[in-house]
Amino acid sequence: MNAIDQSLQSLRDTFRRDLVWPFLAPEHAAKVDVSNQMILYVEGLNLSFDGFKALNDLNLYVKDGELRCLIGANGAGKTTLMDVITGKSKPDSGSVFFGQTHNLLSKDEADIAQLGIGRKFQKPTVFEEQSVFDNLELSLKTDKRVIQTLFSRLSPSEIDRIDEVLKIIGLNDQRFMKAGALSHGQKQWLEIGMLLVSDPRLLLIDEPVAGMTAQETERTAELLTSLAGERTVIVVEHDMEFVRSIARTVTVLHQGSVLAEGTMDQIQNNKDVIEVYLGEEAVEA
Amino acid sequence: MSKLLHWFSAGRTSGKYTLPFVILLLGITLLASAANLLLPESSALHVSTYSITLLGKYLCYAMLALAVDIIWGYCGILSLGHGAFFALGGYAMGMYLMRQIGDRGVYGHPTLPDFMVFLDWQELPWFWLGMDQFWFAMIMAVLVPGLLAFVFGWLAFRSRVTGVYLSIMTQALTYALLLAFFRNEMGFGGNNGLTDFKEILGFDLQSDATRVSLFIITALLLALVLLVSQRILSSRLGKVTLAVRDAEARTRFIGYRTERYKVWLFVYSAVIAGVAGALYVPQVGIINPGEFSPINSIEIVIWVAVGGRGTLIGAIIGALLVNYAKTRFTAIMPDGWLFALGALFVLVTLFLPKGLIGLYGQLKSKRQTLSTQEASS
Amino acid sequence: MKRILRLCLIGIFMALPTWLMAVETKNLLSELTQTKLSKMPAVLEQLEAQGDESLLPVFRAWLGGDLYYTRADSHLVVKTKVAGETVYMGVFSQEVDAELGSKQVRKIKVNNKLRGLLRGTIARLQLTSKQPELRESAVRELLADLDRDTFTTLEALYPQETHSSVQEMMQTALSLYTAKDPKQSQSARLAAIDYLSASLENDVRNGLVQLSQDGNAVIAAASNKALDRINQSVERYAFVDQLFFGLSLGSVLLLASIGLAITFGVMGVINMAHGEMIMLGAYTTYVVQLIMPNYIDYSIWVAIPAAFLVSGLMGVLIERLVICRLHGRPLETLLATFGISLILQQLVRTIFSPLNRQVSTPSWMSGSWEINPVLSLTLNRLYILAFALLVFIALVLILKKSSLGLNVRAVSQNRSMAKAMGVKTEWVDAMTFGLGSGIAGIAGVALSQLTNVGPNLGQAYIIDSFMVVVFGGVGNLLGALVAAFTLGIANKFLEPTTGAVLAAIFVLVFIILFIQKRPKGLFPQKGRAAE
Amino acid sequence: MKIKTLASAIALTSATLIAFPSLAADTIKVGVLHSLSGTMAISETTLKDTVLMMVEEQNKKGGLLGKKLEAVVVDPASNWPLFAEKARELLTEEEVDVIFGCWTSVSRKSVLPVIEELNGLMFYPVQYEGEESSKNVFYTGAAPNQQAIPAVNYLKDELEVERWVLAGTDYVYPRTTNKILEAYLKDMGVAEEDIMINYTPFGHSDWQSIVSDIKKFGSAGKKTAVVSTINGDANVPFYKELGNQGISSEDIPVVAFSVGEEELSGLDTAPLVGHLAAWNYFQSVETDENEEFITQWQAFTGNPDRVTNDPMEATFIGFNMWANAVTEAGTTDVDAVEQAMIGQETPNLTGGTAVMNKNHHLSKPVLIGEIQDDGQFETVWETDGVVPGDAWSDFLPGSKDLIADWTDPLKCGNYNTETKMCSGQNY
Repeated sequence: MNAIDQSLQSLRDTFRRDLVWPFLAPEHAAKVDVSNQMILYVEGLNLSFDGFKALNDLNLYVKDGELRCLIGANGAGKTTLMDVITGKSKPDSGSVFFGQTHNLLSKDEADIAQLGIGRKFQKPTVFEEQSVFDNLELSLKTDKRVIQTLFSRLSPSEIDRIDEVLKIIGLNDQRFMKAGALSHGQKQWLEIGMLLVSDPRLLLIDEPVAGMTAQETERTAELLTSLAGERTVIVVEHDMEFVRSIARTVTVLHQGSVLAEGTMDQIQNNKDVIEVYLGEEAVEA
Repeated sequence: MSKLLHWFSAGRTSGKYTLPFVILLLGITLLASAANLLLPESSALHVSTYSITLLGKYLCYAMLALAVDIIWGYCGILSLGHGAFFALGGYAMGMYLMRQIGDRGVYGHPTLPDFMVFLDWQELPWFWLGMDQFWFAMIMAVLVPGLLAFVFGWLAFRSRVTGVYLSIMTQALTYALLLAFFRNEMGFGGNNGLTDFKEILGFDLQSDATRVSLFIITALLLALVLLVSQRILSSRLGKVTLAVRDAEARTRFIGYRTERYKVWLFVYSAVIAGVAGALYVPQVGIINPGEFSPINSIEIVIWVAVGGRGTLIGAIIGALLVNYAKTRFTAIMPDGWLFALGALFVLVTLFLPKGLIGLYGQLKSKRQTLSTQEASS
Repeated sequence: MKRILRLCLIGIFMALPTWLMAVETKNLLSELTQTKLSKMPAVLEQLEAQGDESLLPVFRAWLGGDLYYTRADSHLVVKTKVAGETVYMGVFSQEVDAELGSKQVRKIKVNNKLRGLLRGTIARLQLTSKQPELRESAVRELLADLDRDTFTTLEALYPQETHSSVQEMMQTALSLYTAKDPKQSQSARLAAIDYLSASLENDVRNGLVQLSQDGNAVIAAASNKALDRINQSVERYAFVDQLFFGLSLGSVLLLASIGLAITFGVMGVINMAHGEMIMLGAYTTYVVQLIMPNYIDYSIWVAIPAAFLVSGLMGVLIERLVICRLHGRPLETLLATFGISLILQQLVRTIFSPLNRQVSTPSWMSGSWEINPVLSLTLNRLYILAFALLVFIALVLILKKSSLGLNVRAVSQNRSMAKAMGVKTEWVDAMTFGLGSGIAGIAGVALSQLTNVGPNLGQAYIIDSFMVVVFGGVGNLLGALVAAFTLGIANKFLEPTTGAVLAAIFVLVFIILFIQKRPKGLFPQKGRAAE
Repeated sequence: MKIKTLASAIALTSATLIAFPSLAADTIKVGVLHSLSGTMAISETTLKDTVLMMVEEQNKKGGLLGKKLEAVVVDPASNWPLFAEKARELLTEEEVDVIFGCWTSVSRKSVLPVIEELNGLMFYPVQYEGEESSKNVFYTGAAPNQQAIPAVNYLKDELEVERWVLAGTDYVYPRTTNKILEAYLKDMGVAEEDIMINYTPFGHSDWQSIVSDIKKFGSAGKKTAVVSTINGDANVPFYKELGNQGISSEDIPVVAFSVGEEELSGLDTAPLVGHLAAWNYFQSVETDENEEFITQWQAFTGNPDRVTNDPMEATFIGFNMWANAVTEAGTTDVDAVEQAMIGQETPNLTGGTAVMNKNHHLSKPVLIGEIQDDGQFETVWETDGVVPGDAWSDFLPGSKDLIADWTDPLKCGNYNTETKMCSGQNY
C-alpha cells in the first residue's frame, strides 16, 4: 500500500501546477561555496606524458578574490595545470575543487566554463571569421543549450554589457570588424574581453602580454589589478617586470610541483628559486 | 506558432541574396511547369517532360548539397558519407512505392514485391510492415537517417573524433551500408534495388501532371529548407556553429557543449538529405545500393566545393552546375567526360578555394576598389 | 666425315623406336587423328595395353593439349616454344619441322574426362620412372582407384624401392587395398587401418569413410577411430591454413596501405589518388611483360623498380603541381586528388582500353608449397607476404636511418622550425609524397599477381587502405602493420561463419566503434604535440 | 550585380530546357545505351562498337527503307538511375526508333518502365535470369534454360558429377539461376548435402577461404563440379586462386556462365585449361558466317587480335532480325515492328538459324566449351538442335504457371495458366 501511496504522491507532485517539471526548469549555475575564503583547491596532482612527469604531486590553494601569478621555466607545468583545471586534460591522480563543493575533475570543459572559470590561451584564439561584437555575444553568460541558443535574442541589458566591455578593451571602433583582421595585441584584448563579458569567478590567463607594446602591457596590468577582488585571477607570465607590477602573491613551479610561494621579494631571495633560475654558481657566489 | 513565425521573420541581413534566390527558383519552376503543361509540344517554348524530370533530379541533388554544406561549410564536419542518408530516405520512399504496386507486379502477388516472390519468400519482413502508408513511410524517410546520424554523431562527437578521422569514418559507414544493402538476404532487393513503381498516393507516376507536381514540390521544399537553414544559421546557433568550425576548443571553454551542437546539426543535415532522397526516388524511378557508394558521397562534397562552401546558395548552384555539366558532357563526349570532370575538381580547389560564389565576391570587390580609385583620381 | 657418320647414327637411333614400334600401335596412333572425342577413351585404353614407356611423350603432349597432327599426312607433332616462337616437332623424332605453321596442323582434342584417364595412364607407366618424385606422384595418382592388378604391381615393386617417401606412399596404397579387401584376414585389415590412421591422403580418408560403414563391426569401429585421429590433425592444419589466409590478406592490406601511411600519416595529405598509384604500378608490370615476353620469370624484378619509379614520379608530379599549393588544407587536397584519380583512371582507359590486361605469373610464383596433403600454402601469396614485410622493414629503415627520413620526421613534427634550420621543406614534401606513391606502385606489382589489372583496380583498395591507416593510428608505420594483419586475420576467421560480405561489414562496424573508443587509433601519437 | 546572377541562372536553366527537336526524319536513328565509363564499361564498350559496326555495314548495304541509319551513342556511366534518364533522353529528345543496350539486370530493370511508358523498342543482348517478358523488349541473350540447365546436364552425363558447388556473385542473376539449378538437381535426386551454395560480393578479390572450402567439399570422394555465376572482375582472382591452390579442371571442373573470350583476354589462361563455359556462341566455332564476322570485327576495331563473344553474337542476331522486321513491316513503328519480329529467322554465327519466339526470347543452340591456353574455347559438346528460351522458369514455384505470348489473342508477358489471368502491366 505504502508503495502505491508513494508513487501516487510523486505522480501528484509531477502534475502540480505551481511547479515546473524539473527537467524543464532552467539549470541555475550552482553557487560556489567560498565560505572558507578559498576558491581553488588543487591537491596531489600527478600527470605524465610518455614517462615525462608534467605534474608531480602539485598542491595549490588560491583565495577568493586573489591575483596570483604563476611563474616557472618552460616545462614547469604551468600550462598543463591550467589544462587540468579547465578540464582539457585529466590527471593520473589528485583532486581539484572549485569552492568546497565542485569537483572539477568530474566535469568537462563546458561545465567548468559555465561554473564561472574563464581561460585565455597562450596563443590568442578568437573566432576569426566573426565580428568582434559576435565574439563577445557568443561569450555572454547565458543559457548555452542548443534549443535555447537557437531561439535566443540579445536583450538590451546584454547589449549594454557588450558595449561596456568593448569600451574596457578599447575595441569600440572595431566592433563590426572581423576578429581575424585585428592586430595581435587587439586579439589578446578581445580574448580578455570575451572572458570579462562572461562574468567569471575565476580567470586563468596564460601569457597576456606576449607580443604587446609597453603601453599595451601597462594597460593590461591596470585591467588585471582592477579585476582582482571581485574576481579571482591567476596569471601565467614570463615577463618578470609585468609580474612585479601586478603580483601580490607569486607561485613558482618547477618540474611539475610548487617550488616556492610568497611575495615577489620573498621569491627573489628564495635560495631554491635562485638555484633553479640562476644555477648553483649564483648561490655559491 | 506565432513565436516561431516571429523568430523566423527576425532573420538578419546576412542572407540578403536568399530571398531573391528563392523567388527566382520558384519563378523558374512555375514557368517551366506551365510551359510543359500548357504549351503544345510543337511550340518552341515547350519544355519536355524529360527536362522537367531532369530539373527535378537536379533540385534533389541541390537539396543534398545544401545538407552537406550546412555541416561542412558552416560546422567544419566533412562528411564523406552523406549519400547514405540520402539513400536511406530514398529507400523509405521506394518501399512505399513498392507496396503501392500491390498485385500489379509480374507475379500478381497481393502483398509481396516481385523480388521477394522470386526469392521464394513467404511473408513480408517486419521492416516492410506499415510502409504501405504514405505518412508512415515519410516519417521513416526522415526518422531513419536522423536516427542513424544521431547514433553515429553522438558516438563520434562525444569521443571527439574530428577532422579527417571523422571523414573516413563516415566513409566507412556508407561503405558498410553499401555492402549490407547489396545482400539479397537484407530484404531490400539486393543489387537491383527497388524499381518499376506505378503510382504515388493514387497518382500515376508516368503522367506528366504527376511529374510536374513532383518537380514543383521539390522546388518548394528546397526553398523551404533553404529559408529555414538560412534562418537557423543566422541565429546565435549559427554563430556557435561557425565558432565550432573555426576554434572548437575555444567554444568549449566559453561554455558551449560543442558535441551537442554538432550532433543536432548533423541530424538536421541528415534529415534534409533523407527528404532529398525521398523526393529523388519517384522522379528517377529506381533506388538501389549504388547510391551508398563512397564515390557518390565524395561527388556531393565536390558540388559544394565548386559552388562555394559556407554559402547555402553556393552549394545549390554548385550542385546544379556540376550535374548539368555532367549531363551535357556525357552526351557530347562520352569518352572524355571523366577528364573534364576530374580537371574541374582540381582546378576549382586550386584556383577557386571559395568556389564560384567566392569568385563572384572577388570580382565584386575588385571592381569596387577600381571604382573607388577612379573616384579618388 | 666422322661427324656426318655420327649424325647419321643419331638419326637412325632416334628413328629406331618408331621403326620398331608394333604396327598395331601405329594404327592406333593414326586412329587418334580421326576419332571423335567420345570414342577416344577406348582408343587410349588400347594404346596403354599395347604401349610402353616409349608412348609417354605422346601422352604427356596430349595431356597438355600440345598434340597436333599434320593436315597433309596425319602424322603426330608436338607444339612447343623455342625462344618465344611457336614451332612443331615430331613426337618421336624431337625434330623441329620448320615447314609447319598453325595453318598446316590440327589439334588432337582432349577434354576433362580424357585428361583424367591420361593422368592414370601416365602414372601407371611412370611407376618405374627414375625420378622418385615422379614415382611418388604416380602411386598417389593410383590411390583413387586401386584394383587387383595395381596391387600386385605395387607389391612387386615395393621391395625394390629405395626411396623412403615413395616407400611410405606405396605402403599406404597397399594398406588401403588390404583394408578394403574382405578376403584378407581381420588382423591384417586392422593393422592396415592402423597404418592408414597416420596418413592425411584424401583418398585414404574417403576409403576409411566407406570402411566405417563396413559390415564387419570391428573393422567399422577401427575405421571410425582412425578417422577421428585423422580429422583431429586435419582440423589443426585447417587452423594453420586459415591463419595463413588471414596473414596473406593482411599482407595485401599492408602493401596497399603502407604508402598511404606515409602520405596521410606523415604529411597529413589525404590522397584519394592513392589507389590509382597502385593501379599505375600494376599497369607498369603489364607493360614490362609486354616488352620482355620471353623473360616472364624475370619480369617482376624489372617491374618492381620500374613501378616504383613510374608511380613515384607521378607522385612527385602531383605534389609539385597540386598538393604543394594546398598546404595545410587537408580537406581540399582530398577533393583535388579525387579529381586526379578520375583523370588517371580515364587516362588508363584511353591508353589501355577499359578491358582488363593480362599479367602472367612467373613460373616460380605459381603453384603451391605442399606441406602435406591437407596443408598447402600458395606460393604467390607466400612471396607476397614476405615481400610486404620486406618493404615494411625497408621503409622503417629509410625513415629511421637515412637523412631523408630525418628530414621527413623533422618536417612532419615542426614544419616552420625545420624550415628555419635550413631543411628544404618543399623538396622533402615532394620526396615524401614520391616515396609513398612509389611504394603504392610496388604494391601494384604485387596485386597484379592476385587480381585484375584494370582501370578500377585502385578503387577496390582505397577504402580498405584508409581503414588500416586510421585503425593503426596516423603517423605510425608499426600501427599500419599491426592493423593490417589484425584486420586480415579477423576477416578470415569471421568469413567461414558469416560469409564474405557480413565479415567485411562486421570489420567495418568494429573499426567505427573502435575509433569512438580510441580516436587516435591503436598506436596514437602521445604527448603535448599530439593536439 | 544581382542582375548578373539572375542572368546566369536563367542562361543555365534555359540551356537545359531548350530541346532540339529533330527535324524531318530522313534517317533511322539507332540508340546505343551501353556504359562507356564506370565499372561496366569493361564489358559494354565492346557492344557499343558492335552496334556501330552493324550500323556501318547496314549503311553500306543501302540502309533500311531507303534511309540511312544513324547511331546515337550515350553514356549511362554504369549508374542505374542514369540508364533510365538516358533511355528517356533517347526516346523523347533524340526520338530513336530502336535501342540496343543494357548489360546488367539492374540497368534493364531501371530502363524498363521508361521504355514501356514511351512505347520504345529495346534489344537486350546478354544472358540473364529470365523471369521477365516485356512487350517492348527483345531478349537475344540466353535464358537460364539455354545455358545453365544444358551445362548441368553435360556435367552430370559426360563427367559423372555427383556433388555440386553453386558459386555466384550476390545479385539477381546468380540467385535465380542457382534457385533453378537447385530445384533441378533435387528433381534429379541429388541430396541436399551434395549441393553447396555460396555468394560473394561484387568484385570480390580474396578467394582463399572459398576456394579452400570448395577443395574440401570436393574431397569427399564423389566427383565434384563448380557451377559459377561469378560476375565480372571477381573471376580473375577466382581462377588465379584455383590455379594456385592446385585445383585442376580434372579434379574439380568449373563451368561458368559469365566468362567469355573477352574476360579470358585479361587472364593468363594456362592454369585454367579444361575449365568450362556454356554459351550460345564461341569465337572458335568454324563456320563461314563466323569467319566473316570475326574478320569484319577485327578490321572495324583495327586490332587483329580482338576477340568476339556471345553477347556480340546476340547483338548481331538482334540487329539483323530488327532490320528484317523493319523491312517486312515497311515502317519503324514500334507496334508493327514488334509483331513482325515474332517468327523472324536469321542465321546464327555458329550455324543453323535463330528464331524469335512469341515470348520475345530466341531459340538458339547451346554449346559447351573448354578453355584453351590461347584464351579461346574448344567446343566439347553441343545440343542437337536449338533450345527455345524460356521467359518463366518451370523450376521456380512463383513462375511455373506463367507463360509469355505476345501474339493475339493473349498478348501478355506473364499469363497465369492456372488463374487464366494476365497480371502486371496489362492488369
